[in-house]
Amino acid sequence: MDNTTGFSVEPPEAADAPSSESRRGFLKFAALTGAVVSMTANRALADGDIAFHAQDLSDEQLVDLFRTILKIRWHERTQADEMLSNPDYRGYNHFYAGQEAVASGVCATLRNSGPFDQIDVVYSSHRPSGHAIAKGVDIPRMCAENDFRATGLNGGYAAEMHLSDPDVGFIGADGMIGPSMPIATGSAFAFRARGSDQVSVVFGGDGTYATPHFHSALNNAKILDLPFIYVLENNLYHQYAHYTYSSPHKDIASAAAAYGIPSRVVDGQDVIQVYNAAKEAVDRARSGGGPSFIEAKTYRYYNHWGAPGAKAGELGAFGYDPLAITSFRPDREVRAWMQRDPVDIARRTLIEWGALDAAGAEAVEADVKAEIAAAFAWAAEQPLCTPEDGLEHVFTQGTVPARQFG
Amino acid sequence: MDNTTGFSVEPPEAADAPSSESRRGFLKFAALTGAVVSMTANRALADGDIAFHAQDLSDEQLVDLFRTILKIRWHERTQADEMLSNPDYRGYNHFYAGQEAVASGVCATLRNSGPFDQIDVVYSSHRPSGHAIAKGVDIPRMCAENDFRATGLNGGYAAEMHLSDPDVGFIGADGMIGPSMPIATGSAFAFRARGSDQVSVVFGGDGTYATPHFHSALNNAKILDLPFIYVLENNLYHQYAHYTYSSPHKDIASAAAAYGIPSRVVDGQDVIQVYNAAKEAVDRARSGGGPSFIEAKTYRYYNHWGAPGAKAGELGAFGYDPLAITSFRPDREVRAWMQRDPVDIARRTLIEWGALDAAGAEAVEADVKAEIAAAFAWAAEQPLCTPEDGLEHVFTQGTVPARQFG
Amino acid sequence: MTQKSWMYSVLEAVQWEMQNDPKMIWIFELTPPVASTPGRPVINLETEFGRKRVVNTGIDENWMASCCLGASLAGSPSATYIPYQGALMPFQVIQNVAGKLRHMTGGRASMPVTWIIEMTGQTPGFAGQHSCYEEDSYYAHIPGVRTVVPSTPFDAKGMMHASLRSPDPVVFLYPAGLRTLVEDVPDEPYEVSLEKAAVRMEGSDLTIVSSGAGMPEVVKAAETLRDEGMGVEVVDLRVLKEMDTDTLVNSVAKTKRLLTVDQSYFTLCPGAEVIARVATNVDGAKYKRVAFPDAPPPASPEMFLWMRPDADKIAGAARGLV
Amino acid sequence: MTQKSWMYSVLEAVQWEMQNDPKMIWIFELTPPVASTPGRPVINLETEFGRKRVVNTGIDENWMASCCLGASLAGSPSATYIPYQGALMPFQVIQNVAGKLRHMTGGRASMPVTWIIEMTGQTPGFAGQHSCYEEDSYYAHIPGVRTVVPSTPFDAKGMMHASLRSPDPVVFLYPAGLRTLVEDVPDEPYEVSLEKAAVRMEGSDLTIVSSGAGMPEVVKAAETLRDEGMGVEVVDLRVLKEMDTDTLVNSVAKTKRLLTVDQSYFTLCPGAEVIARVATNVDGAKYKRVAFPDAPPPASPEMFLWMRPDADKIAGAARGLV
Ligand SMILES: Cc1ncc(C[n+]2csc(CCOP(=O)(O)OP(=O)(O)O)c2C)c(N)n1
Ligand SMILES: Cc1ncc(C[n+]2csc(CCOP(=O)(O)OP(=O)(O)O)c2C)c(N)n1
Ligand SMILES: [Mg+2]
Ligand SMILES: [Mg+2]
Repeated sequence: MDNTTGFSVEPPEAADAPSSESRRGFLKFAALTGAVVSMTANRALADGDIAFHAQDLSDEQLVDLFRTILKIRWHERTQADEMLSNPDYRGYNHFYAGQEAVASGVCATLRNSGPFDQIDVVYSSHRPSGHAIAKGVDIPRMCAENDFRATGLNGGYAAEMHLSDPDVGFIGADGMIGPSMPIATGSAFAFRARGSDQVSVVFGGDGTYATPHFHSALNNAKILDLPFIYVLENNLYHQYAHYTYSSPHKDIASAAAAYGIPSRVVDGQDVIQVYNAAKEAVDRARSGGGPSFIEAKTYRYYNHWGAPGAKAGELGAFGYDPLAITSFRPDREVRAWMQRDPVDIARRTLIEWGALDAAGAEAVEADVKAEIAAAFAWAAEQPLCTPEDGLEHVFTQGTVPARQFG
Repeated sequence: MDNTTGFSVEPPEAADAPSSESRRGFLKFAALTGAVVSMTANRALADGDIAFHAQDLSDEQLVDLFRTILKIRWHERTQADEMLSNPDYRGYNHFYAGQEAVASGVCATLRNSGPFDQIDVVYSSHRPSGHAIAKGVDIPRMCAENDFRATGLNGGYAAEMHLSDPDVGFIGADGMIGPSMPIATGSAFAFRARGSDQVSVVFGGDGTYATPHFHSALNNAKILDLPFIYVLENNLYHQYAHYTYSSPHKDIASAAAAYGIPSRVVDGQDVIQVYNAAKEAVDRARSGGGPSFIEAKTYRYYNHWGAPGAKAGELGAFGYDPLAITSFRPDREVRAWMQRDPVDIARRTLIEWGALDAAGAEAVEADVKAEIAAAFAWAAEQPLCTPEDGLEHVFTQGTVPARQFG
Repeated sequence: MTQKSWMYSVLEAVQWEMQNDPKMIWIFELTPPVASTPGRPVINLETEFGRKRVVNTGIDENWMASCCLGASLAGSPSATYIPYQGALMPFQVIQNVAGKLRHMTGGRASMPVTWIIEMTGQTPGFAGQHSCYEEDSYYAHIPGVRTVVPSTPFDAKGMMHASLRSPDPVVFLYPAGLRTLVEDVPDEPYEVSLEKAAVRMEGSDLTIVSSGAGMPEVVKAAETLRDEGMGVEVVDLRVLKEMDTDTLVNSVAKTKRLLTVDQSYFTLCPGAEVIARVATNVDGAKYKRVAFPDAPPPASPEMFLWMRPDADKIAGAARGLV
Repeated sequence: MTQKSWMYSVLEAVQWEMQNDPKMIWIFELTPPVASTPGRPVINLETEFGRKRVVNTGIDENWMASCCLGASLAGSPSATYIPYQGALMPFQVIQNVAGKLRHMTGGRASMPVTWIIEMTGQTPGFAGQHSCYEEDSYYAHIPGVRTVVPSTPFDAKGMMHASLRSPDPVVFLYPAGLRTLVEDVPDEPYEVSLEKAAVRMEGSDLTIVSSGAGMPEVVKAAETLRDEGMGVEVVDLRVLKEMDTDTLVNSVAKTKRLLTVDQSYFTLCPGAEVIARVATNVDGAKYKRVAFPDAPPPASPEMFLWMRPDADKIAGAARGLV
């Protein structure tokens, strides 16, 4: 359709394409019991035309993928428990449970430590804690930040929706839908301008498709050949509307492909698929091949967000959402997706690949639980903020005057 | 690529597709002498798959198409002469010469008179005078407006870039690049909501492609099936940059097609081609078939804009533009396009179709010249504005206070 | 008369206008046009008027606002609810197109459009983008758009009727901090002027001027001060554009003391305009200005609550002035 | 020292910074980064630094501004020139992201970004969108962004050096009405503070405060008044955020008369803030405010020139005050 485009563009059927055989063994097809359609089965899929990068990972690296998924999951479950049971807990969260494989698979392909002028940068969304953990943010300090503590990652100024840690290239969360995408292309622009092989990645939901920023980011990334990767987590809903309310595309990736940007649809529940697509995109970006787009089909288990004082099944908690009037998530849909849990899929794959055995997996999980419990315990003991500090950090130096007293 | 799309999308080669034979006679192929590539020859083309609506027009209607083109052309030439020679003349203009067939062909398919709740609306750009004339705006009052006269179309408040006449459905010019497109979808939204068969048309340049508004307008028009027609006049340049600086698409129409919007590329120098594509789009919109996109490949002869006191060949006049540093229009390119003049093409087609003979064409031209000369003469005698009136029309009623005296 | 919230009152006005003008449309994004109150029917514009007239869209507030503008230009009264996260997304089109269009066309453009723009603010825990209160100043600098900020359910309903009937574009600011406020509001349609401030309390020692979400704490402070024996006059601006200078000047000409209170950032908050208008018209008065500091609100409740103007701080400032 | 225009001076500073920091980038749209002046080499950033660092883009000012923000967050100082037609397109990202990001991240975000934003104004014939002067107020209400509006080539160069070296985001307003101004400007790099107003003329009868495109006519009026024997003190704000209150208060504490002059619309023009700051700090002073009315500028030169503040109107207002 567009003869300026030399790229082979991912057709929407790609996620259903036959897998290549993996060196780690041919996996049995686990039939789906749920109502999930047009998703791949529960197996470590290599698309016919994505090189199967994950097969070359060491056992340690594969276990790390699994560990990251678990950290995100246990951080969420622990925080949800705090909200439901601890009257002193104040943090809120936009839960990521169900989507963990996306952040974990993508960030495992990035440079997450080293000097600031060499690490890759990640721009996150209003749903950042999974991305933050995967990018390597210090979890205890993140827990403290989410509970508004003075020693939190951002001194209690940020809370969940503005988490930021440039030291690990986590430029940060952004509560607005849209603006982060053009901003992320700006970091990519800087990398290209100064001849660096760094890569800029933005995570966004299906809700970002309709924003005007979608066009700006993709169009400029393509024209200027920027080392930019747009990871669109299509969890089917933007707040209270199904994505078909805002997009004429079945696969949003096809909108990106129209710009001539190599675009893939992957099963976001399968960390190996995500890893493979991300690795391909990162390799392309580093070598000057320009932008890529990855649409991960995924699902969140909980409501749009949760807050302290929540009661299960009520607004802001973990059941149906009474504000969801126009369109809401059917019970069967939630259950069907839960049957394809990213933790289970990763565990099973690793066991089948022999990277881990069942006991080993349990040990990792026990480790992670302990680490997360310790993080929350540390956070709960951190000092609260000093009121007057609110006048700091407006500019690099100095404080602004108090004005609230007249 | 997108299986939600049931439409057949115009391939970029369409403009080169073989023409269907016209009832009005098989036209000889007039070989091109210039360097214009990938454009159709000088003939009344019917695309293989656009119904050849124009062949069903009466001779009077065909002559009206020609007359509109001439009005625009003579308005411009007269205004340019005023700028170059009349020290009292104050109006400026973004010239449309070279592009006349686009406005003329499109507006001939619209309802341009009648009650406000039945006429079609047109949103124009910073280059509005051609669209205004084609939509039926009163030319003498437009001339007066362009010269800041109190009895001008908009009382001297508007001048060229904000010309507006709702009585003929010319909602108006807009000097900003981008905003008019979503606004135009809003009128279409209103038509659909109230069950009217009116149509909303926006004219924009190739420069509008890169704006974030492009995505907003097309995406929402498609999702909501709006009676909206986007006419993109691709004159190859947005101010001082070739359109390839801002678009990865050879045909911008392919960007629109990606939304599932029926999209066509037409030869913008040939009013018959433009008419056919517009008629198809209007028929579709009126019958509830949703939006359409038309990319007209065209060219402007003069500089981006012209102003009084101009000298030929200098900035703001009618030669090269010294501000055009990054990319400018090569002399050969300008000459090649001038060989495919929309006035000539229309005249020749009508003569070959027998709608007019050479003498008749001259008579029409003489009429038009006289009409335009009278319009400028009338305008030049209109009163100047009253300073204090600047405080009116901020709101529907009353005036705002003067503040400039303290 | 029924007890109604700000939002119920607004939707009641919208519902009446939509019932009486089949051309009218409503666009929304994440906040469905639904409200309920004891003793009155639930209002749900989407189910009542159907999806051709009431549409749930994607996350593109600039399109929402532009769509309504275009609908109004085509003769359809239109309204939209822009959630606070997108409060400035449509700024350019309102400022640069809607605000100028009537004037630029010499009076030809008619724009019966109302943008309900939510302002957050006053929510501890949500940093910056999710608890700022600042839109009042940005929108109030625009000529050609009526910018109002009703602080009571009664005003909200009456000003909504007036807005929807006006051929002028209206920015109708909704301070989300007022969402729990409830008062008796007539069930019938009525209009409240888009040009007048309201004197909420009369007194001769001191004038306090505020608006929107600032009002509840101002009224609380004023009651305390009155109990202490101070003659406090409280003015609720209600209308930011065109600001009602006469009411302000008349009050301060009497009290000779002016305290302005804003939840907006200090620099160029509405109170700055109030003081400037009064100072050029009244000689020898004394002035104080309470506002949020020129800093984004931090997430930490300790910092945020200290920075936010409240009744205690307002009363303190007033005592310092009189 | 060479005679230089505002824009030559700015590009000279940018050129020096780009030569000395290979990371720095520049984005433009229709205005190429080219300037010349007699006796000095032509500056052309695009040809000097190449298209990887200096890029000509499509019409998407929000992307231009966002791209520079993202580049700065990745450690590359960055600047862009936003033409006046797109002056408010990037408003939301500057207001809601850049302005809040340092604070929201507890000081972690560093943003060495400068947005040069052209303001039109003062051009008779171009209505509304093409001759408004209004951006000063919108941008100055934002916390966390330094908003400056240099009115002389000398200040423009020194403040550009300071802006590009600052880790704070800077909105650098360029009043296009100053484009013909020329003065002696050093060829070497130097900084002018981003925090200080400038006293342009000293006197003890009256303080006139203005900024940007207002300055030339204010200076003209002040010279006339001085010749008439009035002791006029002229303050050029230069910095709108953080506004230099001390200079203002000290001046009016002496003169007891304050006249503010703005080309911006009256309501919430910078002068409103100036008056409010002074009135809360100085007792018994007298005030006047000259500004463009709360109306978009009409195309007709007769209407427009009558509405625009100029030296005659300013002098008239001053005589009425003293
Ligand atoms: C500009 C803007 N408009 C509205 C919102 C309110 N909002 C917060 S999250 C959200 C939905 C986002 O959906 P999606 O991008 O799919 O991400 P998900 O929540 O599904 O992870 C909306 C509309 C916002 N944050 N920013
Ligand atoms: C938002 C915005 N940015 C910049 C401009 C300045 N400008 C005026 S016309 C123009 C070029 C428009 O190009 P195109 O859309 O191709 O129309 P053409 O002039 O070729 O008819 C530009 C950049 C503008 N009017 N609006
Ligand atoms: Mg989603
Ligand atoms: Mg063009």
